[in-house]
Amino acid sequence: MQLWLIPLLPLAGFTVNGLFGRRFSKGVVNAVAVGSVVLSFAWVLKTLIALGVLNTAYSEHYFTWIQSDAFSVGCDMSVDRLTAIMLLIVTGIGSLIHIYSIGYMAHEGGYYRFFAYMNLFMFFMLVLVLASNYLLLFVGWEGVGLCSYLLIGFYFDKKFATDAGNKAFIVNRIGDFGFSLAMFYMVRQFGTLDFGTVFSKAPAAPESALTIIGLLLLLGAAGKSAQIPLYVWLPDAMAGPTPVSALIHAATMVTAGVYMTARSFAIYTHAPVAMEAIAVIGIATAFFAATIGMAQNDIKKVFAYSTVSQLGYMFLGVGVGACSAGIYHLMTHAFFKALLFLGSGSVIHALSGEQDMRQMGGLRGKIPWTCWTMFCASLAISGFPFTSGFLSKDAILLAANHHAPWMYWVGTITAGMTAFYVFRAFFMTFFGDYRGREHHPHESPRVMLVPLVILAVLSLAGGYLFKIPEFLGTIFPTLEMPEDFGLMAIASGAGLLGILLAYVMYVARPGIPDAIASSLRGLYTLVYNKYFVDEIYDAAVVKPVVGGSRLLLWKGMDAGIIDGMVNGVGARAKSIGGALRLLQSGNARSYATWVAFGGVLVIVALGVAEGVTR
Amino acid sequence: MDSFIVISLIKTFVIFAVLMTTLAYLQWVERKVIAHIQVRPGPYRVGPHGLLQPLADVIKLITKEDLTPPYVNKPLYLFAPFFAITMALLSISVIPFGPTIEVAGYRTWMQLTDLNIGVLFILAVSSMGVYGIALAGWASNNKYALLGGLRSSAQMISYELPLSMAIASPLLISNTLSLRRLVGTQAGNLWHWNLFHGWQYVSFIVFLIAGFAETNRVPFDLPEAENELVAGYHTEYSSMKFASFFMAEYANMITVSSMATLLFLGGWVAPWPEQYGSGFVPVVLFAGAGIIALMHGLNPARKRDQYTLPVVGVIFLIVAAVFLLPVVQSWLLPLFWFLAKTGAILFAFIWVRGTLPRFRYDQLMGFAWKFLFPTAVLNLLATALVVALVS
Amino acid sequence: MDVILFLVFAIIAVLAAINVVVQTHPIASAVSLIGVMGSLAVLYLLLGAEFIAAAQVIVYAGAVMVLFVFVIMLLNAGAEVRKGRSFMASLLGAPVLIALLALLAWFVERIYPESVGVHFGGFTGGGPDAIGRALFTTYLLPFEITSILVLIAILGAVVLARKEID
Amino acid sequence: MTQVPASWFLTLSAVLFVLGVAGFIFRRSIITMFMSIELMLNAVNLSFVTFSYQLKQVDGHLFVFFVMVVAAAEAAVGLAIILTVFKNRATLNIDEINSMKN
Repeated sequence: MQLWLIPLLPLAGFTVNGLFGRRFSKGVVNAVAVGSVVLSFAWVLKTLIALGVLNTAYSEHYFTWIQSDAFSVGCDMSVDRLTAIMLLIVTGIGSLIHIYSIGYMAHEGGYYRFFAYMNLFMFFMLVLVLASNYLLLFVGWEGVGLCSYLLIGFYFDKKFATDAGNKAFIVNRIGDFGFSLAMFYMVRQFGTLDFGTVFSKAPAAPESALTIIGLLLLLGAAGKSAQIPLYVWLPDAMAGPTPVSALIHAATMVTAGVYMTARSFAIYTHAPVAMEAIAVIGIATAFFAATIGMAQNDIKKVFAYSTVSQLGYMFLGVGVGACSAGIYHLMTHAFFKALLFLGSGSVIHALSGEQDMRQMGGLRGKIPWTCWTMFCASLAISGFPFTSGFLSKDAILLAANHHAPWMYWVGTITAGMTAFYVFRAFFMTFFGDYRGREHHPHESPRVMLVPLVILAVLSLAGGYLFKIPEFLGTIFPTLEMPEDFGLMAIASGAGLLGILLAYVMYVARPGIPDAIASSLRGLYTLVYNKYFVDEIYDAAVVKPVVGGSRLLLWKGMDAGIIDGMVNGVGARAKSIGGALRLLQSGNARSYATWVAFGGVLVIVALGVAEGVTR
Repeated sequence: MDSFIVISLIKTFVIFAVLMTTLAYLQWVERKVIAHIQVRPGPYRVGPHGLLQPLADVIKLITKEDLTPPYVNKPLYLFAPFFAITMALLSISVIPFGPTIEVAGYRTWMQLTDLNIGVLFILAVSSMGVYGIALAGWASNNKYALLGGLRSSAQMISYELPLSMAIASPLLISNTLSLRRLVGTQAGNLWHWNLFHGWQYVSFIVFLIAGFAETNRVPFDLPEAENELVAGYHTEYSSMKFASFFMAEYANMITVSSMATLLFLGGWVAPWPEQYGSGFVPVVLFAGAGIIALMHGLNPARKRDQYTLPVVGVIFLIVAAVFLLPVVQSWLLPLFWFLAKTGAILFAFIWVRGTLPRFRYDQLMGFAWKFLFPTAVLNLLATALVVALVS
Repeated sequence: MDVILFLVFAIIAVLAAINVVVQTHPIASAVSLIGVMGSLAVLYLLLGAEFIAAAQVIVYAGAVMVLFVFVIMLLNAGAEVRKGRSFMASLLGAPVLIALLALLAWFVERIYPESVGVHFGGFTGGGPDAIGRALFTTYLLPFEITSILVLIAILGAVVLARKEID
Repeated sequence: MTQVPASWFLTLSAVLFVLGVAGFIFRRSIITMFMSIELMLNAVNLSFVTFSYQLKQVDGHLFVFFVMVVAAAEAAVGLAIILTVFKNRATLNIDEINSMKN
């Protein structure tokens, strides 16, 4: 079936563009980069059609990667229904965003570099999704992290961009540390990293081991998917180009944590503590990020916190045992959040780089396509009835209610806040009077609008096209729970209330927000500054680590002991060399004589050895 | 064992004698042909139509003062011409002129010795030939000679590559390095020759061009370009030492021609089988030549021709008659075909000398490296591909 | 017959090799070295190494040594001047050489006391077909690597020997 | 005695090798030193071929072949270096080419 072709096509694109892109025209770079991803998408479609219903996983073995005694890791890839969904999301949305990037990046420098990194990202993401064991998944996991770092720091001449890249990379290290430990523990416990074997052995393993593994995996997932306490990197990651935010930091990479926890479901079902931790972290993140999102003025920051919050929903879904609901939300979120980012990118593009919503307004008439596609996405994310976002969010909330009612209520409040801040952003951008400086906001080119329209359709109707819970019924246990229209009505009512509130505050009575902000100054400052989490982390973690490193590791360990050893060796070598230098007469014939002398010695030694053996 | 040595000695003697005569008369042929190309009679005084001119030349060269100039490096100065002629004659020893013959009950090959690696042997020996020229140029202690020697060594090394590459292609087809078996694989008729059968037109032409350069012949006679270098590497040589270089050049020409015949033109194989009358070709040719000579003798251009032409005509007729004798036909016919083919190529050598100007030195090297060598390599690759696909 | 052949060419080889070392003029050394190589080629034939014998003459005598002669002529290198000295070489040189020769000879005699006899035709596996077969099967990788080495050497020689880069 | 002992070949090889070493140590001209290296290589080749004869295997010939190719490459590069050295220093005496000292 040639599964390897799926990731290798983008890799080929990366290789070609990375090596020769500098000499290519933009058309050729486009053709290579977009073509490779679209071909990959086509190959995914062909493969999935050929594989049919996929009741059982289909896997391919390529070669044994690591072999050590009984432990062996192969380069294996497999496709089951979960993978199939992820493949479609990654390659499908990836293709749309690549097409969009043609228009968005048209006037940027480092054009080929951007597309090369994007293709490399696609490669690693597909490896991550297709991997059939944890180690190969980890390869993709680290690879997407690398690409994320590269693309966040794409404008490497700007300090904040490179800082944001570093932050993302370092925070992710903490999560990856947890992931690595989890893998070590798995090797110790199960003797393998292969999904199938691990999951079949999991029920027999002691619960404590599974809990430890589960919590460590959760740490990894929290890093990659920006959950409390490791979410801080994602808002800063918006320093990258907007298509990157859409592809990596909304639709695909950040959902890798959700995918990984869902994939490890067999472990979590036997580790209820770890599972509860997922749910709690998820709901806490969802609520917490939503509150921050309400007070942000940078359009991309709003959506970044929204992403963190929505990821929290997905974790909540997985944590309460409704994995399929979590994956369902993962997919719909990929549609509407990608659309929101691409739409905001279109706005930014229209305003020549302006990101502050206070400098926008009234753009509805000037960029109508962007406006109305974003409206669709906003409806979807708000859980407006019968949009796809409504379907997936409701599935999660119902499952949460089934698990613990307080989670449902917190989730519902969060849903209301979500609707509020999304529509706040929408109204501030498109309604009211134009407050910006750019005189001629222009609609984006068609190559950017087409992906927007496709995603808008998917945001509204995607939930009906792909009925994920039914589809994943073979993999994850379906939760038996009654359809509760009352709860559904409350949740969507909260959303509608949020929309209404946003309309009143930002369209009907524009004076209200300032009044609220000044009356609740303390709270507003706290939220506006994101609860000072960055500052707290800085004081509590970064400063001590840096200070300790400087004093102990650098001055004491490195300069004192290691350098001392090296310098000492060097000094001894120097003095010995000084003595041996006398042999270096600079006369080649002397050297030749020494070589011949050495040859004689070797022969004598051989003779002695031979005499001994005889 | 003893008979082997005796036969070998006899063969050596015969081949040496014939070869030396041929070398001398090749010079006469060359002068005659060039003269006719330039519309002049050529050697005419010594003997009828200058036929005794080679003899006179030999006497002249032997009796000339053998001068050793001062300040030469004497051992090498003496060694160089000896080495050149030795190497030139050595390569003849493995060239087969015809199939096995039976003389007085002894079966033997018309060849001094056959080597498994005959082709390699000839390449090796011809690659040694460069020393004669290079050392002669150096030992003469003369700047013109030195320049000539330098030029020739560079030229011969350069052209050895396309030569080897061109040789490799027919070897791929014939799948042997023995010259004798090489001919065996081309037996039959015209269409079995490597030239036609293997589509070796390119390598044949490359071989000839590189052969011209290897033998330092026009248009590649830069080492002895007289208007630049006096006489090149043999400026300081006289008498028999000069003659050695001279003979070496002609012997090399014969070697190259024979190699071309063996590699590409099927050696002593007739162009079409004997049952279709190829055996009568020499008879017809010689008889025709004899009749023409007799007819010219009837109304001679000069008075002397009244006697000489009929004599020549009668000799030709006798030769034609000899070709009809069944006893000698078995070995004379292959020999005839071999000599005819070799002679045709030798004629091409002379023809080119009569018509083409000399190259400039940088053109010469550029031609070898930038055109001839890549062409030969491409041809070799194509041949290898075809051979691999067909077999 | 074989013994005579061996002795004749071995003596030629040794004499020529001594001449290589003794002659002060490079070109005399070069010509002597060609002599060594030629006689070694004959000995190779005696040992049944037809292809190697031909390659010895073509590659060594016909190409490598021509290059040497060419360079000597190009530089017009004269007899070497006895200028400068190596203390080490003059002090240790001769004893080391004698020791080396003695040891090597001792080894040969000790390890090959009942040595096999060499006679012409005793080994026939050294033809071009056998070499080619081994070269393109067992030794394919070394062969390809060597070809790359030669390519690098050509480039290196061109870079080193060309005129100043302008 | 119609056969030549193989040890004679090896001894000849040893003698040639030692002569090569002697040339390398005692000669002062770079070119002659270079030729001494070739002499040593030839000596080694002779032992390879002898071993090949003794073991009735063709492998020794292959080694000789590779040695030849390497020697050819070495000669090309080495002579180019000699040319460059001569161009820069106008001498071929190894004892005068010692600027690596100090």
